[in-house]
Amino acid sequence: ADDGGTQAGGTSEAEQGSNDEAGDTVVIGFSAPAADHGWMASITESAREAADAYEDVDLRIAEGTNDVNLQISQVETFINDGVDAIVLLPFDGAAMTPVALQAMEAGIPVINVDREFEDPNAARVTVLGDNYGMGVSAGSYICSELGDNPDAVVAEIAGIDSLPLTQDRSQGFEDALGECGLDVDNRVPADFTPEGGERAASNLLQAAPQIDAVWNHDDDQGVGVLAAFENAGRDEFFMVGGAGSANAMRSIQADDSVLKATVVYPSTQGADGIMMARLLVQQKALGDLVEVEVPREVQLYAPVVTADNVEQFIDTAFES
Amino acid sequence: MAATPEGAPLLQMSGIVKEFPGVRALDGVDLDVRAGEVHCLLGQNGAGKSTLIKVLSASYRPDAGTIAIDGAETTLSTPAVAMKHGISTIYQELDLVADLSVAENIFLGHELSRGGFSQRQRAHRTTRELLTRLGHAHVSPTRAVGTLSPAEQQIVSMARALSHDTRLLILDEPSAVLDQDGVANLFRVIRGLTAEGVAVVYISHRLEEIREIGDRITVLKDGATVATGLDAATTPTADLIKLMTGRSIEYVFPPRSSTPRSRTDPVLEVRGLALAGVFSGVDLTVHAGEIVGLAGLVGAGRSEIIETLYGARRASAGTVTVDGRKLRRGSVPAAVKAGVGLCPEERKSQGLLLDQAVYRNITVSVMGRFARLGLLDERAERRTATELTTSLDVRPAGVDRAVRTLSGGNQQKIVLARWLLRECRVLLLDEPTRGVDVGARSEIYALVRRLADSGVAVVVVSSEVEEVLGLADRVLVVREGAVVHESAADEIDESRVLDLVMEGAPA
Amino acid sequence: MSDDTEVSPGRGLPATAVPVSPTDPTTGGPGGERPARGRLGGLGGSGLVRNLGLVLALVILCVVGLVTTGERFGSTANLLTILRLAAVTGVISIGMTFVITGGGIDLSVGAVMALSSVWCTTLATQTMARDTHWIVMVGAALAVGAACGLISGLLVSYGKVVPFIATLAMLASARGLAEIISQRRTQIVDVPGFTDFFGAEVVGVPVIVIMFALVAAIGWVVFNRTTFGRRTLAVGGNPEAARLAGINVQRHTVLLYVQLGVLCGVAALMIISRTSTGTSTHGTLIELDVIAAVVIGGTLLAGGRGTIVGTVIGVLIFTTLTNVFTLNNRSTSEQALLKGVIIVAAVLLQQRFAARSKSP
Amino acid sequence: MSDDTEVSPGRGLPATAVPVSPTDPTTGGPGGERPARGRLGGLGGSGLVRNLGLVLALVILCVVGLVTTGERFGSTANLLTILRLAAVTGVISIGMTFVITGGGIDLSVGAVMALSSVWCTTLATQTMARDTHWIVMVGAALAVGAACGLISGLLVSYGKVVPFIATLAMLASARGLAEIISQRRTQIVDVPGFTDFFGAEVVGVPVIVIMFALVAAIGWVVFNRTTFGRRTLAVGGNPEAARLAGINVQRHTVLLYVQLGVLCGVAALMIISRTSTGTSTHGTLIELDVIAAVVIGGTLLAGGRGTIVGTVIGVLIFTTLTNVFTLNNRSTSEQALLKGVIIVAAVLLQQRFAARSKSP
Ligand SMILES: Nc1ncnc2c1ncn2[C@@H]1O[C@H](COP(=O)(O)OP(=O)(O)OP(=O)(O)O)[C@@H](O)[C@H]1O
Ligand SMILES: Nc1ncnc2c1ncn2[C@@H]1O[C@H](COP(=O)(O)OP(=O)(O)OP(=O)(O)O)[C@@H](O)[C@H]1O
Ligand SMILES: [Mg+2]
Ligand SMILES: [Mg+2]
Repeated sequence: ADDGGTQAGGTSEAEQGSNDEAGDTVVIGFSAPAADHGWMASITESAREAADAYEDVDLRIAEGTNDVNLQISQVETFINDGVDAIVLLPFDGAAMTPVALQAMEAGIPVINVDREFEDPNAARVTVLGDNYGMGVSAGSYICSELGDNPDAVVAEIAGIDSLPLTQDRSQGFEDALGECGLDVDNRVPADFTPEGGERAASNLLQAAPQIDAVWNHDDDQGVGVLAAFENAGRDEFFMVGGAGSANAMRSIQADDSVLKATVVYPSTQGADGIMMARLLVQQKALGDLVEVEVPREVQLYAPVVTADNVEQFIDTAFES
Repeated sequence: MAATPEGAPLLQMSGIVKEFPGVRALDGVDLDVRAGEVHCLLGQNGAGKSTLIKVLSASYRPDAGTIAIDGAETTLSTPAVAMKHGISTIYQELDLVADLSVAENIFLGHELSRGGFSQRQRAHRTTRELLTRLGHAHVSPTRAVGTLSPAEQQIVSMARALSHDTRLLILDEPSAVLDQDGVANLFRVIRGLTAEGVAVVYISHRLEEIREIGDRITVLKDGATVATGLDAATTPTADLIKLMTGRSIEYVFPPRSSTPRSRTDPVLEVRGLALAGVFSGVDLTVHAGEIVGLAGLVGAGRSEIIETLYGARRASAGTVTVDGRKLRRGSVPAAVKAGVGLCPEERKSQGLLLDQAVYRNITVSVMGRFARLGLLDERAERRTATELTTSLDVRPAGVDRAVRTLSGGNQQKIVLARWLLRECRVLLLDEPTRGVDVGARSEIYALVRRLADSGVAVVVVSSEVEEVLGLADRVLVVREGAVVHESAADEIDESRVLDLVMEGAPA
Repeated sequence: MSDDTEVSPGRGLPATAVPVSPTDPTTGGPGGERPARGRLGGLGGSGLVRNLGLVLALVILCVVGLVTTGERFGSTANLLTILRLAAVTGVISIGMTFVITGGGIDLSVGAVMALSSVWCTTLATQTMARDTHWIVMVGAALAVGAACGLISGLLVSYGKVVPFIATLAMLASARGLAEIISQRRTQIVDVPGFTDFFGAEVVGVPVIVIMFALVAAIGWVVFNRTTFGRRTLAVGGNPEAARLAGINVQRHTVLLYVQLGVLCGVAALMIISRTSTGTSTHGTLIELDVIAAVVIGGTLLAGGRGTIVGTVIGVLIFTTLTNVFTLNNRSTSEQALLKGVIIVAAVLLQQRFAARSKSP
Repeated sequence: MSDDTEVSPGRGLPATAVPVSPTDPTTGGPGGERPARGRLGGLGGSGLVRNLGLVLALVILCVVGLVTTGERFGSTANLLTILRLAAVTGVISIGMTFVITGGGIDLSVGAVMALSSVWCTTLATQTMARDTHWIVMVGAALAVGAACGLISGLLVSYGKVVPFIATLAMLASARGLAEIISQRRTQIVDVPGFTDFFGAEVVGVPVIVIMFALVAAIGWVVFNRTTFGRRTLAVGGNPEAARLAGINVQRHTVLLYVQLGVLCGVAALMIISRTSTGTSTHGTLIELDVIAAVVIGGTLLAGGRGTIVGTVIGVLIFTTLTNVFTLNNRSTSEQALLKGVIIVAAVLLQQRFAARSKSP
C-alpha cells in the first residue's frame, strides 16, 4: 500500500522550520460553495481553524454559494479590497477561471482548491483532491473484494449529478470496475444530504432486488443510505463510502453495518489552501521540500480506509 | 304602520365623522332609527350612505361621533360585535364567498356546528327554510354562490341577514339587482319584519320605492345630514331632489329622433342566436341611430344574449353580422374589431380595474387612441377622462384616484364612461344606470341618445321597465331565453310589458 | 365563539310566503364562467370524482411502472417504499393545502423542518430524552415548528408582510439558526425508544406511513367537515367578506401558519426516524415539491379553493414518478426532461376531465 | 386591433362639459382600505417617492456598509462589483415584473437561462460564430429564450395550465435538456469578438452594467408609458374585465412570457461573458432571488400592481446585502439568520412609509 503521508496536511506536519513563526499579517479571502453538506462545511471550517491557528492570518470568508455569479462578485470584492491572497474552491472551475485570471493579473495569488480551473495561469497553486482517483480506488477495492465474479451486481449512489466532480468519480469507478470485468448495474444520484441519500437508497433497493456491492460517493449522504438499508433490512452486500467522515470511520471500526470501507477525499484541502497562501505571501517554502518556492500543484491522495487501517485516518477525518 | 315614537330610539348616531385619505366621507352625520320603521337614506352618489352603514356594521371605525343602541352608548369594534347587537347588513357590493355553497355563505362566521364539526344537514335544512320564506326555494343550499345570478346572490345575502337574530336590518341598494317582481318580493319580506318590530335602514336611488316602503327619510349630502325625519309618503319629490343635489332636476328622457330609424341600414343583425341551455332562436336587428331595449325578468337571459353576441360566451348556433360582416363565434377581439362594445352588468367583476386610476379605467379600451408608436400621452388621457367624469358628475372629481375608493354609483359611472368614449358601431349596455343617482341619470340618458344620433346602434338591457320604455326606440321582451314580443317603444306601456314578462313565470 | 347559537330560521318572515317547488331543476354543480387566469379547471370540494383526471394520471403512471419493470414495481415492498417516501412531503403538503387555500403560502417549510430536526436531536435534548422519555423529542420538534409558524403567521397577519417575503425570510433565518445550533454537523440520533417507535411497523405498515394516513384523514375531515375548514376557504376566497361575516381573519391566518409549522415538526420526526439524523440540510428545496403537489392537486394558488384528496394524489404522482424513473435506471437529465412533459400531460388530462364533468 | 382607429377624443360628449381645474387637490395615491391579506402597503405606480421606504432601507444598508467597512464599501470598484452582480438577476427581474404584474409567475427563468447559455456555447454554435460573426451566438441565446417563453406562454394562456405548474415543468425540462446537450460538461467560450464585446467597459462602466441599465430604462418606459404596460396591469388586475374591454388576454399573456424568455437569453449572454462558460448549472435557484426582488420591490404577487423602480431597488438591496456581508466576514449561517431579519425589517420600514404617504 502507498504511504498516505501527504494527505493529512494538518498543522501537525508543518511543525519544523521557521514556517510557523509569525510574519507580516496576511489577508486571505476565502470563497467556497454553499456548505450544504458535511464535507463542504468541513472545508470551510478547517480553513477557519487553520487561520485561527496563526495570528498573522486575517481570513475573510465569503458566504458559501452555488451561484457562480455571486461567487465571481465575491472574488471581485476581494480584488477590490486588495487582499494578499485568495483561496478559492469554485462551484464550477471553468466558470470561475476568468475572475481568477483577473485576480492573478491584479497581482493577487490565487490558490485553487479541489475543483480545477480551466487555465493553469489562473492559479499560483492548485490543491486538488482526486475525484477520478477516488472512483478508481472505490472500483479497485470492489474488484478485489468481489474477485472474478462478472455476474455480481454493483450499484452506485452518486452525488449531485450535474457537478463535474460527480462525473469524474463515476468515470473512475466505471473504468476501475471495467478492469475486472464488472460494470455498474444500478446507479442513482442523490444530493449529498442524508435525506437525499435515504430517498435514493430506498428507491435503489426496489430497483435491485439483489446486490453484491454498493459505492456511495459521500459519507454524509451515507448516513441516510445506511438508514435506508437498515429500514429495509437488507444486508446481503457490502458498501464502500466516500469522502471519509468520522462517523463512517467509526462505523467501519466497529464493523456494525454493511459499510466496510470508505475512500478518503480530504476535507483538509481548505486548510491546506490557507497554509499555502500564507507561505506564498510570506515568501516561505514548504519546509519538507528542498524547493525554495511553494509548488504549483499538490494533488491529494485518495486512499481506501478499511477496518485494517482505520486507526491511521480516524483522527484527521471530518465530523459531519 | 308607522312606528311608535315613544321611548329611546333603537339606534341613535350623532356627529359621525369618517375620513379617508384626501376625502372626508362623513362629516358629522346624525341618524336615529326606531324599532319597526323603515328608515330611508337618500343622497347622491358619493354622499356617504354606504360609508355610514359600514360604520354602523363596524366594518369601519368612525373618527368621531357616538353610536347609541337602546339609548346606551356603544363602541362597535368589530363586525362580530355589531352582529351581537342585532345589526345585520346587506352590503352594496355583495360580499359573498364565490366558492362556498349557499348554506355555507349564510352561516359563515356563525356556523351551525357541534364541537367544531359542521352540522351540514341542519344547515341545509335551515337554509331551505330561509330561502322558502324568502320566496326562492328553487335555490339549492349546496350550490356554489359564484354560479348564482346577482339577484339570487342578493337573496342569499338576505337569508344570511335573517339567519341572525336581527333587530336592525340594513339594506344598501338591494333593489339595484332586482326586477319589479323581485322588489315586490323584497318589500313583502320587509313588511313582515317590521311588523315584528325589526327596524330597517333602506338605501335606494329609486324614489318610487321610497314612497312605497319607507316611513321616514334622512337625506345626506357631501357627508352631512341635511334633513332628517321627513315623512316618506308626503314629502314632494322635487324637495327631496333639491335636498340631495342642491338643484332641481326634471327627470325626463331625451326626445326620440323624429325620423324612423328602420329606414337606415341595419348595423347589427342577429339570426337564430342560441346558447345551449340558456336561450335559443334570438333574432335581432338594430339600425344605425336606433336604441333597442331588452326588457325581462332577472334571469330571463338578457345578459347572456348580449354577452354571446359580443363573443364573451360561445354561441351554440346562429350568426351575428355587423355592417354586413359576419363575426367569428366566441371571439371578443373579433367583435371589438368590428366595432362592438359591451358595457357589462357586474361592474366589480366584469368591468373595473379596481386598483387602477380612474382615467386608466376610462381609457383602457381605447388606449390606442392616446398612443403614438405605443407610447401613451397621459395628459391627453387625463384631459379626456376629466371631461367625461365632469359631465357624469363623478365625485370626488380627481381622475387619478383608484377606482376602488369611489362609491358604488360613481364606479358605475366610470364603467359607462369607458363605453361612451369608445368609438363603436354597436354599443351594448347592460344595466347602465344600476346604482346611479337621479341627477346623473338624465345626463347618461342624454349621452346615450346623443351617441345614437351620431349613428351608433345601441342595445340597452335594463330591469327597470320605465327606463327601457323611456330610452329605447324599440322594445324586445325576453322571457325564459326567448324573445316573446317586439314593438316600437311608444306602442306599448308599462303594464303590458309587465304582463308579458310575468306570463308563466313563477310567482 | 358563537358557533353553537341556536338559530330560529327566518325569524319574522311573513307566513304567507309562497312555497316554490322544493326540487330545483336548475341546480348544477359548481363551475361557471370564471376569470381567464390559468387554472386547473373547476376543482371544487374534495372527492375522487372531481379528481378523476389526476387519478387517471396516477393509474397510467402505475401501469407504465408495471409494464416497464414488472413485479418489481408492483411488489408490496416497493409500494411501501413509495408511501414511505411520500410521507414526509405528504404531511407538509396537507398543511400547505390549508395555508394556500387560506390565501397564503409558506416557503419556509423545509427550513423549519430542518431547524426542528436539529433542535430535537441536540445533545441536550437527546440526553434529556434518554433520562426521561423520548416523548420529549416529539415535544421539542412540534414546539419548534409551532413557534416558527407562529412567527410567520404573526408577520403575515398582523405585520402585513406578504406571505412570500415573510416566509422567505423565515426560510433564511431558520436554516441559519439550524446551522448555528448544529454547527453544520449531522446529529445522529441515539434514543432507542424513539427509533423503535417511529421505525416500527404495524401489521407490516411502517409507522410513518400510518402517520401520513392519519394526518391526511384528519386533514380531510377538518378541511371539509369543520368550521375551521370552511373559514379557511372563506378567508382565502374573499377575506373582506370573511371579515364582514365576523370571522377574525387575522387570528385565523395565524392559526393556519401554526398548524403548518406543527406539521413541519411532525415531518421532522419522520425524517429523523428515516435517516436517524437531524441536520440543517434536511428538507432543502422541499418547499417546491410541496407547493407543486398541492397545486397540481387542484388547490388554487390564489386561495379560496382547495382539495386534500387532490393534494394526496399530487404527492403520490410525484413520488411514483421518481420511483418509476429509478426502477428504470434513467439518467437524471432524461428524468428531468420527461418529468416536465409528464407534469404538463397530467394537468391537461385532469383539465379534460374537469371540463367534461362540468358540462351538462 | 381596433385601438388604433383614429377618433377625436371625447366624441359625443356634451358641449357643455364643465372643465375642471387640471390640478386636483384631492388626488391621493391609490390605496384605501383593503382586505386583510398581507401586502406591502399601497404601492401603486412607479417613482421613487412611492418606494421611499425601500430607498431608505437601501440607504441604511449602504450606511452600514460604509460604517463597518469604511471606503472599501464606497469605492467605485466595489460599487461596480455590486452592479455587475446585480445585472444578471436584474435583467430577469425586470421581465419577471411584467409577468407577475400580468397575473402570472415563471419558475423556469434559471433553467431557461442555463439552456440558453448551453445552446449558444455548443461547439457547433461557436464554430459558426467564429466563421461568421459572434452575433450568431446572441441570436441563438435570444431565440432559445424566446422559444421557451413561447411554450410556457402557450401552455398558460391556451392550455390553461396554472403558471406555477407550467413553468415548473419548463424548469425541469429545460434543465434536463441543457444537461443532455452539454452532456453535463461546462462549455468554454472561445469566440474572441463575443468576449471582447461583452467584457468591455465604456468610460469605466462594464458593458453588462450598461445592458442592465438599458433593460431597466426600456422596461420602465414600456411599463409606465405604453399600451403594452397598461394592458399588462389590466390583464393581471382583472382578466375578465380586460377581456371584456377588448384586450386579447391570451395573446398578451403569451407575449409576457416571451419577453421574459428573451430577457433570460440576455441574462445568459451576460453570465456567459462573466464566466466565459455555458453550463446547465447556471442560474440554479435564481428564480427565488428574482421573485423575491420583484415582490419586495412592491409588485403584487397576485397581479395587477407592479413597479419597475421597486424591482430595481429590490435587486440592489439583495446584492448590496450580500456585498456588505462579504466585506464584513460573517459566517454563512449568521448571514442567513440576519438576512431573514433584515428582509422583514426592510418590508416593515417600507410599510410605515407607504402608510404615511397615504394619509392626508
Ligand atoms: N375606501 C375608501 N377610500 C377612500 N375613499 C373612499 C373609500 N370608500 C368611500 N370613499 C369615499 O367616500 C365617499 C362616500 O362614499 P360612499 O360609498 O359612502 O357613497 P354612497 O353614498 O354610498 O354612494 P353611492 O350611492 O354611489 O353608493 C365618496 O367620496 C368615496 O369616494
Ligand atoms: N356562470 C353561470 N353559471 C351557471 N348559471 C348561470 C351563470 N350565469 C348565469 N346563470 C344562470 O343563467 C340565467 C340567466 O342569468 P342572468 O342573470 O344573466 O339573466 P338576465 O336576464 O341577464 O338577468 P339580469 O336582469 O340580472 O341581467 C339565470 O338562471 C342564472 O342563474
Ligand atoms: Mg353606496
Ligand atoms: Mg343580466
